[in-house]
Amino acid sequence: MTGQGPRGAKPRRRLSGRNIMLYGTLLFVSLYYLLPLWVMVMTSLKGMPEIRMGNIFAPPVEVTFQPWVKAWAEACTGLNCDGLSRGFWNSVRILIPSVILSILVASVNGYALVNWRFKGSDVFFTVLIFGSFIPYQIMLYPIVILLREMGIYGTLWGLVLVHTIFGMPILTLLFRNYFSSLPEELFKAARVDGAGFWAIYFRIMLPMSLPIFVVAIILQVTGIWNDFLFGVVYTKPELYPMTVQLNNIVNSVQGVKEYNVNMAATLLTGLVPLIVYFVSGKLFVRGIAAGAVKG
Amino acid sequence: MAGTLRRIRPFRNIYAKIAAIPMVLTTMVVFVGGTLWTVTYSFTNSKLLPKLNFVGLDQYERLWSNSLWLTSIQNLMIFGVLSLVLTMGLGFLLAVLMDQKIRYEDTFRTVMLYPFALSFIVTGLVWQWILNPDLGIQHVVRGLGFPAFEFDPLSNPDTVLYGLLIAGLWQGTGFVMCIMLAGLRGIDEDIWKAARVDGIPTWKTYAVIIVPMMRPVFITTLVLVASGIIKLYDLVVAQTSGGPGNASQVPAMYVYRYMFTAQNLGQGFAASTMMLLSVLIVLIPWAYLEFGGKKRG
Amino acid sequence: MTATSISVRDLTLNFGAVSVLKTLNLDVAEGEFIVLLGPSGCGKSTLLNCLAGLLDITDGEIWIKGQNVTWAEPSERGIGMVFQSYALYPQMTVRGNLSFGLKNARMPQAEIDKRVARAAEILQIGPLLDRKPGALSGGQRQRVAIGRALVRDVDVFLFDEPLSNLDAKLRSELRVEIKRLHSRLNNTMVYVTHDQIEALTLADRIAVMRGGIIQQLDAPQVIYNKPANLFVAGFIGSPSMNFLHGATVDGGNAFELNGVKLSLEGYEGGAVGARAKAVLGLRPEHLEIVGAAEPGRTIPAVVELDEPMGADSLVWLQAAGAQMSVRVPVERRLARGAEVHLRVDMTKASVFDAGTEERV
Amino acid sequence: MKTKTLAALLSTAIAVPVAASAVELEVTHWWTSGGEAAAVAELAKAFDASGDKWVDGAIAGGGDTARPIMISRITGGDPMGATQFNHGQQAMELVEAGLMLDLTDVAEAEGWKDKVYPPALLDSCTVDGKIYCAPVNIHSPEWLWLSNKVYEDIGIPVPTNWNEFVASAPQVEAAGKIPLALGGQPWQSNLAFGALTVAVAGLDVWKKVNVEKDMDAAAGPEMAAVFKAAADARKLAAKSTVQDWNQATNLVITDQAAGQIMGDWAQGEFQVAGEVAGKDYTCLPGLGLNKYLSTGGDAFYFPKLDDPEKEAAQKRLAALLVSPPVQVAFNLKKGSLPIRGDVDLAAANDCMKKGLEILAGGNIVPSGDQVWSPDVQTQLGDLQAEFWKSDMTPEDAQAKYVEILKAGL
Repeated sequence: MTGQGPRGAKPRRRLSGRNIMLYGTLLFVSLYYLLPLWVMVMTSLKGMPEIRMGNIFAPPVEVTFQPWVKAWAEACTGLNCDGLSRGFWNSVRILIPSVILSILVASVNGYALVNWRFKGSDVFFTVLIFGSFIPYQIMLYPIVILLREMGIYGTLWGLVLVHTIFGMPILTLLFRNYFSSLPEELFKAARVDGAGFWAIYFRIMLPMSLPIFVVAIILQVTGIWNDFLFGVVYTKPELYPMTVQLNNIVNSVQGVKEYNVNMAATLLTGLVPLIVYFVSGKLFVRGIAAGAVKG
Repeated sequence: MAGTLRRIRPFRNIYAKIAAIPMVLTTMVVFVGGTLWTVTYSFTNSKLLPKLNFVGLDQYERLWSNSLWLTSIQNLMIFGVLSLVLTMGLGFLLAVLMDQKIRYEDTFRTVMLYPFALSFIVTGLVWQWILNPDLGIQHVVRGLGFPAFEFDPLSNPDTVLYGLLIAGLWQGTGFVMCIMLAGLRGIDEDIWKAARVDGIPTWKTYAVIIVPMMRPVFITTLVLVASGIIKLYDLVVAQTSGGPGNASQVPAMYVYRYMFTAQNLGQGFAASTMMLLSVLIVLIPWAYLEFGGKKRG
Repeated sequence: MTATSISVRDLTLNFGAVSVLKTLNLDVAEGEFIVLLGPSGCGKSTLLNCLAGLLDITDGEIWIKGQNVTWAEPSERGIGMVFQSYALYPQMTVRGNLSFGLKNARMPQAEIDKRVARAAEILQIGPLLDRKPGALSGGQRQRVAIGRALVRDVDVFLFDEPLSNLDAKLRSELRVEIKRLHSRLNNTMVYVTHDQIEALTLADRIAVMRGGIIQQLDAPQVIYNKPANLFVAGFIGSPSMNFLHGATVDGGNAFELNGVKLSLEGYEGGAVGARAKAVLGLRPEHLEIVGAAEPGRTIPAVVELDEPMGADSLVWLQAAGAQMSVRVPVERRLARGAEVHLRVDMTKASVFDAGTEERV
Repeated sequence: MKTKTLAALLSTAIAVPVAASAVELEVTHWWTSGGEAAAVAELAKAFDASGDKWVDGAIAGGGDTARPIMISRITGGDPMGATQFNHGQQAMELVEAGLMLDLTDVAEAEGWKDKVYPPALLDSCTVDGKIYCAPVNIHSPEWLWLSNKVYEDIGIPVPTNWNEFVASAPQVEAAGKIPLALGGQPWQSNLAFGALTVAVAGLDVWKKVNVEKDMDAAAGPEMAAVFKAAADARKLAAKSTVQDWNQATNLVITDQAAGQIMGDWAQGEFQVAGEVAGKDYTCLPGLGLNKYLSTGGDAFYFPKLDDPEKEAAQKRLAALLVSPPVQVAFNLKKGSLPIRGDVDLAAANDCMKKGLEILAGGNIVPSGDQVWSPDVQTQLGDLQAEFWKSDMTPEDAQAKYVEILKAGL
């Protein structure tokens, strides 16, 4: 690989030794990444007898969608036999306000930290970063007390607040990095132009921040959609998100583990974040470039 | 006269101050308050419910004489170092490969990134399955005509951490790769030209010039990866439940078990406090470097 | 002098333990063009940001047009500001950029249109009004940035190194334009730069700054000819002033270095007094190369090399243990190693105390 | 059909008048495996039939997953209507903190004192003379479950006790089967150890160690024998790779493993799989050695709600849970024993009858849940987890065991 700068001229020959190495490695790595997905999809399309006999990597001999139907609409937890469908809309109801609020708060934080520094803002930021390292289990109890004192324990808004709080550290870090990469003089010019805190935020900063917002949305959609602990501890059954059903399907075995249903349930639960990734992958990288690169 | 002017100063930038309230409240009430609360109750003998019944350092003495806690810490250290080095190293290497003007970059990137969208519970489950000797890789390879083949990392206390690592890396490296790739793309092209003119080999350019230039990227990645490692819980629970035996126990599990299973909150809080302390030990030098040396204005 | 436009009183600014501006005082007359000049880190941009209200000061007061604006918002100070990086809002058109501030001030649309049209006419950016900044060249962008200050119709313009990002040709063009603008609008301008040509050409008065302190505040010619101290003397002028280290002798009537004695007769600073350590500052154009020694008026020197610069030529010599440069007509070529004498025009020289670095 | 008869029975059995409008009561529990879910369904059916509404809050993953949720909900001030808990010390603090509903009036009206058997069950619900929980079943973990078919295939008789089982293991292994199925989760090896303690060392030693807390006995030769037996079991279970208890049971059901040490709830799984006790499988209470059973079990606690209507419903549910028809229906499905001696279990199978006999004979071991704090139990569990999955010697394990008990005195 020596002598060939990665930004140099286009590779001369299609099948140079370097290219074989390069693409060979990438393909091998891709195999590692794709293997579990392959196993999940294939298994979810098999019947139980076939799973018991065969090889988990082999494609199904007889394709069946029954596991998907069962995972979505029929799998039981205790008395409720309506599968994941029960929690899907709850997850959506939790997701939307949590994503919006957490991103709004974190982006304003980042903006304030960069452009409106106040005494001790660095200290607050350091504490926030510290917060990102705190295992959620540790904070379970104090948060229960906090929510109880605020009188929103067990409500949707309580959960939204928890997601906002725990999303804040990493998101604030990203927004802070992003906003500090924007020219400071723009901000000054806007102040001379008489724009206040919010006017600058909405009129100047927001229109320039699409990539980092995409990153934030992806991170939050993934994190909040996949959350199990907060959803189950801070709400009650009528608000339980989809992951609670997933846990119940996967962890409550009726004699035999129904691997095909488990895999279908897993895929169904992961669908929303996966779609978000596939749709906005390119913007994600651009946003990461802006939000993480500048330190 | 200056006095009257000075007095209106707190009301300057009033909106900025209002906007900072959520952050200030979160940091002070939740992170600082919650931490102090936890530390306070770690000196009590609280069981199921927090009670202010102080017992001095008893919980800590017990904590450090508990072999499970020591095992947990050791496991986290081993897993953490390996995971940190490999995630960053492989992430960087993959990013370098992706930066070679390759075709189908989008496809490769999506393939590497998608596991990040899945929860640790799912990751743990799938890999538990693939690594299961009766179903997964071992089973298949034996079926291919290698009956002596053995690959069963999760059942052996000596290898279980590597089993966790396989799954952890699968989930995390793609994201790190993306950040690193972004960092590589942010490097001035002239640097490459200069290095080529100087006749520096590519690998050396990366090692000596590019990596040091990407310091902020590495720091951001470090924060993200390290915070994930310390919080490690879901993956272990889903993949091994801390087993076999206690071979894959981690501190967060210890905390959880003592708080809710053993109903010894005091012990759980003492363990929490030690975890928070270790975070502080890492974080304070970082904050000092980040804010202490830099002048504003 | 006319009425005071800007008055800075005992302004102090600290960042933590670091003192950036130290009890600074500055009065700017109405319609005056003040240039803040100094090396990077001298506090000139910081001072400008304080004037604009973009930085909160630690102590002191700022008055603009008779109002105490120490704690006023930037937009309430009656200022317009132009930045080095232009700072145009990328998502708005040129028209949007120009009218953003006016809209924030809730000005009626008709008035906004009128002002934008006037600014566009003055700066000749009419055809660009509906373009986005990304589609403009550097020079065009800076015109728009100036336009943004212009539409505000304010009495004070603040420029923060507005020409630094432009190439040499555009820079000199826009420099002239700014001067023309000043003579047309006749408002107060405070202009920050590290480029002494800009300072000397534009300014009514220059404030040379270092370490958060104004070293000298005077008309360009005074700054050039009678620098207040060694720093100003060295900073202004290209090539910079020759410094000879020696002592003043004969009760302050002569300067002596390495056995060479120069009479201080004609020195405009007046009585110098005897100083064991003093510095004699001589600009390259105030020296003349002569063939024969004139006692008390010349220094022996040896030619090292000459640098033709188009209109004239710079000759570098070794004289009395110091390196010196002399400006000569370009036709005059001197061979390397030639032994010559330098005649000093003492009326244009400066003498500094080596200890205090002040001009005496 | 069954529901109808149940409902009819209920309307006569319950003294509390049925409210005009249905009151919704959220019930949290971790009963999600096949047999368990079927048993819960009986409770819900009965409660719904009595005119109220059972809102099911099942959380899979066992007590460790569910308990934090319950505790958080209760301390967070938004509790459920009723929640499953194990007997004993687990809920004590919640009761002491005044967060639980006092059921004494229900207990008196229903005559629990005379009916609940063994009385120890009610004692562990009692704090300061007041009753705070409704016991629903008796669980005994000291059972060895054997697959008859495995032994038939090898051609040897089904073992009748633990020693025979160990002796038969080489032949089982030679036939390519796993001698002992054991799930990987720590609590299961802990349970196996508990069962071995009573079976191998006998009740007297057990009582000395766990009730009188005699540390010399804990370090004595009888307990050493128990640790030896555990080491045997460890060897026999080496090939078992499943995690959950019911997967292990499934190995026995599908004749891949010869036996499993598991509580009586395993019976529910055999039943769901359509197996018949005595014919398809054999159960040995007390591992066939010392036929004693523990009387731990599950109970329902009722957090205090500021709603008199709900409180009335809670009390109705409490009464219902203990009532004979529900006891029968529930325990038949669950495979556990009823908490009262006065019900007719004609429908009970072979294994349950064995259990009932032992209970009636008074061969009762108080459950570990009731004698040691959860803290000590967790540590013992951790020790067992390590012991069963490593090559720790029985001697070392015993030494650590004594150490943990001493610290918990």
